[in-house]
Amino acid sequence: MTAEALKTGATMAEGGQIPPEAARRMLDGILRVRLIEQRIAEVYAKEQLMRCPTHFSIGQEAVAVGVCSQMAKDEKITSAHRSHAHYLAKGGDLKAMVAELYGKATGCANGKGGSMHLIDNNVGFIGAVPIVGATIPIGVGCAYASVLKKDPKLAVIFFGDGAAETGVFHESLAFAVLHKLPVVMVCENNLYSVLSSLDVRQPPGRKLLDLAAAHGALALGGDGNDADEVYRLTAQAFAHARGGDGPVFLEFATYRWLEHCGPLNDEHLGYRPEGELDRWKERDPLKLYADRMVARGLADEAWIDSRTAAIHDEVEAALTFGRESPFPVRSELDTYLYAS
Amino acid sequence: MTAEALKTGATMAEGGQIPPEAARRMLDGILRVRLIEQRIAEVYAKEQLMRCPTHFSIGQEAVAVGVCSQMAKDEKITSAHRSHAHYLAKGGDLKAMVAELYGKATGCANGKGGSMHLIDNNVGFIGAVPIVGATIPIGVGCAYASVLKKDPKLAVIFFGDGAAETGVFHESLAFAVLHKLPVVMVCENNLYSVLSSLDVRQPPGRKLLDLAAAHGALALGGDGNDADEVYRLTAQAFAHARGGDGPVFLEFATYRWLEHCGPLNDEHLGYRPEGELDRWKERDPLKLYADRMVARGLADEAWIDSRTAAIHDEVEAALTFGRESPFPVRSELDTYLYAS
Amino acid sequence: MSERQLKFVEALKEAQDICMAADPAVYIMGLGAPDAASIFGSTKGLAEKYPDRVIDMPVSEAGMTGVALGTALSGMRPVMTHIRLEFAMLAMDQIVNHAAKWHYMFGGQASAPMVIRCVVGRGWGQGPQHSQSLQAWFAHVPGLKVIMPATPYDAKGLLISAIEDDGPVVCLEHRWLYSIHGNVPEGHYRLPMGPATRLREGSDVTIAATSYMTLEAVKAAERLAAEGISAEILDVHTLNPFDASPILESVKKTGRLIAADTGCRNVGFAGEIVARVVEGGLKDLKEAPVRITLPDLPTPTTRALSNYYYPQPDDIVVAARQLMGRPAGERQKIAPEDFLDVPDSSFTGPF
Amino acid sequence: MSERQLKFVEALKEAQDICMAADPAVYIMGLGAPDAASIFGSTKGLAEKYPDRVIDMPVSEAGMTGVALGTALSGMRPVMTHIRLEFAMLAMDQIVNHAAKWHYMFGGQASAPMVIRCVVGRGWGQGPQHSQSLQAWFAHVPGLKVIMPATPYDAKGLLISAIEDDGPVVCLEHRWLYSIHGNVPEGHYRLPMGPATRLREGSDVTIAATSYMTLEAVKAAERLAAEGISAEILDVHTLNPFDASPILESVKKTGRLIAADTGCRNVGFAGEIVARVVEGGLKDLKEAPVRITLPDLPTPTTRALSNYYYPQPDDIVVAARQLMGRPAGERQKIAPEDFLDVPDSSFTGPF
Ligand SMILES: Cc1ncc(C[n+]2csc(CCOP(=O)(O)OP(=O)(O)O)c2C)c(N)n1
Ligand SMILES: Cc1ncc(C[n+]2csc(CCOP(=O)(O)OP(=O)(O)O)c2C)c(N)n1
Ligand SMILES: [Mg+2]
Ligand SMILES: [Mg+2]
Repeated sequence: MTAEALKTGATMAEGGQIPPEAARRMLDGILRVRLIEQRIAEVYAKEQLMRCPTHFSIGQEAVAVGVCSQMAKDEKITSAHRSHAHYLAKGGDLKAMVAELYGKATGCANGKGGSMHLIDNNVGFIGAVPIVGATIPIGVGCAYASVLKKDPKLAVIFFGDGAAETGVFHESLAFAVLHKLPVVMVCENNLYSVLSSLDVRQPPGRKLLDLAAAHGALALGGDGNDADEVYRLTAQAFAHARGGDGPVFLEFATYRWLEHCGPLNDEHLGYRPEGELDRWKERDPLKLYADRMVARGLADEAWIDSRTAAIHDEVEAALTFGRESPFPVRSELDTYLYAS
Repeated sequence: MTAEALKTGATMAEGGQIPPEAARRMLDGILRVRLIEQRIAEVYAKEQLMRCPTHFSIGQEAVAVGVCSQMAKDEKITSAHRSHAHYLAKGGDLKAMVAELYGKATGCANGKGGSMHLIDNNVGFIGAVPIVGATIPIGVGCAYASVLKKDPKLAVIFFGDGAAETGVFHESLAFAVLHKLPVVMVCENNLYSVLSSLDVRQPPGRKLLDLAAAHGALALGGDGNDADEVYRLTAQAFAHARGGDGPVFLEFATYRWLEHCGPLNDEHLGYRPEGELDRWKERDPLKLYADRMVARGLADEAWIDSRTAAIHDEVEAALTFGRESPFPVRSELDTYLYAS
Repeated sequence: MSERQLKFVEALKEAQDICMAADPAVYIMGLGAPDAASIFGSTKGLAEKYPDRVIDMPVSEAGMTGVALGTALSGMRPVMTHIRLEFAMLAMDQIVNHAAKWHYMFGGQASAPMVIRCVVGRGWGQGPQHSQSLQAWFAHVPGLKVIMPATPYDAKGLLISAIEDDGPVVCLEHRWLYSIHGNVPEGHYRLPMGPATRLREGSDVTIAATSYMTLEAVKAAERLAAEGISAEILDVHTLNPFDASPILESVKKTGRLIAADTGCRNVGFAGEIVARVVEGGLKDLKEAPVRITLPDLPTPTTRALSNYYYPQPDDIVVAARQLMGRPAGERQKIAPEDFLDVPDSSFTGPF
Repeated sequence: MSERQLKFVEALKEAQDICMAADPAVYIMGLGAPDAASIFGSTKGLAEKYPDRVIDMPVSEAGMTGVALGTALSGMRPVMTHIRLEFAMLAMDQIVNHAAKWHYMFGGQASAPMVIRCVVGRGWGQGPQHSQSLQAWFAHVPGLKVIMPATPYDAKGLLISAIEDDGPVVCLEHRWLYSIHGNVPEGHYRLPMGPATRLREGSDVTIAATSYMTLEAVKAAERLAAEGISAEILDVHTLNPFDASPILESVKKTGRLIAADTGCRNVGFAGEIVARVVEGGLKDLKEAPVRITLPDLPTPTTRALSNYYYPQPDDIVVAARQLMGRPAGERQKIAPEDFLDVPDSSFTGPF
């Protein structure tokens, strides 16, 4: 799956320049997610105190940022096991996320969830869970509720190429088309489901874009490592969905750099073809975008350095917050079994 | 969903004449299924002794017959809740079916199954169950087993338009395409799932044929009330699947005459638009085909009368067999819990 | 309290009607929910009254349950309805992995007010895939509430409680209860999801029963009374959370327990009743408790076998006699051809 | 019998290897089954040895279980493997409505020889959706056999029995057993799916346990022995069909029962153990049986809570003391930050 292959699948929004303000926000967002995740991965591996299965998004940040940077706070998103980038890009509270990884009472789920169960209602991040595909219908339900309430609001669902193999993906998309729901499904096709490559899971040459289009959705695909392309396609998708024209399926080609679950590299496992990781690293979404921004004169080294420093401080503060926060006390074991 | 609408969806096999022998076998088959079902419906309603939920196929016989008449005994089929026509067309034992409806020990499932659980291993009818969609993957597994054994054999799966809404339909079709399995999925689109019309279940204008094609299957659709059309499309499908070119999705437009479940008419329920049933009855697959055969000089009234009489005798004998067969004895309650 | 008589199915419908009238967030989704058959009449007229809130759906139980959950997380109160429990089996991931745990696993940040109604089928050859009574499963899942009303009064009161509850509730409705009549007050009332209700007072033997087995227990108790055995009946209408205290209290008095459940035996709900009573009241027990359940077999379709598959009031009577140290006595004869596959004579095929 | 020591996970692998070598109909299907991680090593090397018979699949558990069932009906013997039990939840329809009932509902005309392996997760923050131990569900379904090996010897012997069985078998494997060592003979042998095995003889209290709780029981029994309390341990490795006779026999001797299960409490398997013992041996019981189970809560992710969620050997010790009429004694202190979220120190994140 290359970005080129995707382009042939559907209309490509070739576009003009992204407005400077938006572009700068994107670069900042990508940089921030990258630095946060890198630092967390480091700490995770070293301390062994963030004791929960953790799936990093390093290498895939442009999708999260390109999509979420165009959303209002009260527009909602769902995600799955690999949700840090979506959570952060949507504006989720960093301290609460880090504390959640440390299993602390101040965590976004009070420690009961961990990395695979992030939530931040304040910014419309309504939840992520690690059962592949599960949040697709839940996200559609979110949009459906808005329609039932006669106040249609966009909902965005993030998931991977593996999730596109689930029955509920099809059931949900068909329902969204049937009811013309304001849903945008964002599929990050990173070529793998755990260690399994696409060829043992999906028919060769069969395009997810064609499938989605056959369901009756608007289907758009492009290069997920090019933030501008993500931005443009997303803009088109949002205009469609917000305008009441029904759901959109967005597929972005991208690539995961670290192991499927955990903070380390995994080239020794041998499931990635020789050189593949390097080739994708050459298309680092951060570097690509930073270079472009510099070329456009919208950013320079000094700006990047100052943002880097600021983000560094932010992460360290969040890590300190997480470390120093109290654990939930034993009596919290049975709180929140039932809502009332 | 009209037959015309389907045609536009995919290649239509326009064809020459069906060979006389095959054509006569089809007319005979359609006549036989029709007469058997009509008689069973009558008896079911009157006696109230076939005490199990029973879904009649009256009006849809041409699909079952057109497809099954081209299958070898050791090529297998699965079906669902509405399976009488498939069972009979595949050569399933009539006496065993009638006895099953009566709940007798001589039934094809020893009375434990009833109308919704038919089986006849001798003719490759490996089972029907009433959980919508369930036998789609099971049928695919049947084909997959043949491939694993390096002796690929065609498997055919019958299901309805409702079943095409299930997640497993998509999961199964994708897997069949991935492994290029010799599977033909036959969707009888009779416009309804119980009393629910297509418009509350499937997006308007969205074609199942396009969906199947997007999955990578060969997708063919046509008039399910025209036995010759069923025959020709099936021939094309079988050539493809048997030839190792992968799965085929066949969609036939057809119509159910009786109530969803049970032996009666149901126009009083009001879910069928005014005149719809009548229009479809004008396109009665039996009458259409009988007329055409007469026109082709391949059948005449005398032949039809004699077949009618013979089938009549066959059904009455089966009914007598069913009525006179013993019930399973109490100790059979716990046989066959475990296989050994 | 009014003495108005309603059918169980009418009570279910009225509960939904009242909740829908009171709260625009309540809506019904289910295959055929708005159609002429209206889930055996349990949603009858509601689609006409609330045209936007009784919603048909594709045959996509897994996805649609996820959609319903998504709406619940967004302020709606879906009532997802399955005309057979088996169809909910497709949606176990959404019900058990997600809906049941959402509130807990997100530290109380969100809640999932939704009701999942499942009809438990029986008779007229429903067979292996249209008759399973899997309350044991749902009751085993922390975070789900599980109700099984046995009377029209309870059907209405419990279903209102369920719809108004802020978490997921599974409501299992036995098909053979749909046409029974009972006193149902007008207007809004709740029966809290809580301890078992005493339906009959007695002193010799405690019968703790669920759903349709409660009705069978009533029939048995009448026969037992004629023999001089006084049975106390406790209807367990809420299986999760399960408060067994009224059963323990009753056994303190009677010293004898029959646990009668509509499900299978191994790791079934009757076993939980027994375990609770033994844990809390071993010394009260004069005799070993008796479970009346389905055998551990799939449901056979032919009535020649299902006649012997379903426990009868007679089984309760015999068990009670034996607990009292009396001879088991003659058993009622059941012939293979008997029409025990319908609850009453008004019931004809195909369902 | 050889004294060869193998890990539990190696025993699982060897069982599959032996069955695949013996019968070309046996094949493995599972997400990642042929990959480098090989389901925590339990399919290690098999893809290289049997390249056409260790098959990866799309994330389509429902469909793929149906496909596996279809192959089983056509003469194959699939071993469908889920790296977490929760993923099998997507396939409940195929497992329960179809595979479990196929042989029965078609009057014995066909059979479905298939094994469904599910790893039950625990620790390192597996949390609410990666740690459920739902043996109660499977054991409640007629037609399914259910095994939970607790030792390497049993893992191999039971899994061979399961693969060679002509019907569907669910094999639940606790993740924390994977690296324990034990005696495992070479070559082919079966441990029949049958009555509980006595792992330790004792006279004061019977501990009937499943899966990882059997290991905890062994630890508890050692501590109890030091206090002069003699515990007999019965490992329930086959939960369906469940033959409780060895437990009844043991309780006849000890008069005291602790039922320890890895699942939740309400309608869980521990309750079934209690119910069986009471039905068959009420008079033998000197004290009310005690259940040691998970509380009826979802699994919390943080170890600060999961430390208190999982029962410890200490809980068994305290229960035994109380059954013996002794004071409960001091409880072992558990601090929120303790690393009770790993079975041993070799275990590091992310899993
Ligand atoms: C229903 C289900 N099956 C299997 C798994 C195991 N699993 C965890 S993550 C994952 C990979 C999913 O791949 P994809 O959707 O492409 O996401 P990615 O990890 O590539 O971001 C799988 C199979 C699961 N969590 N849920
Ligand atoms: C999973 C599931 N959901 C719902 C049902 C109830 N049901 C029985 S038959 C049927 C209609 C299915 O429609 P279709 O597949 O078009 O078949 P038809 O009855 O038209 O032949 C439904 C929804 C079921 N049996 N299984
Ligand atoms: Mg992926
Ligand atoms: Mg239909």
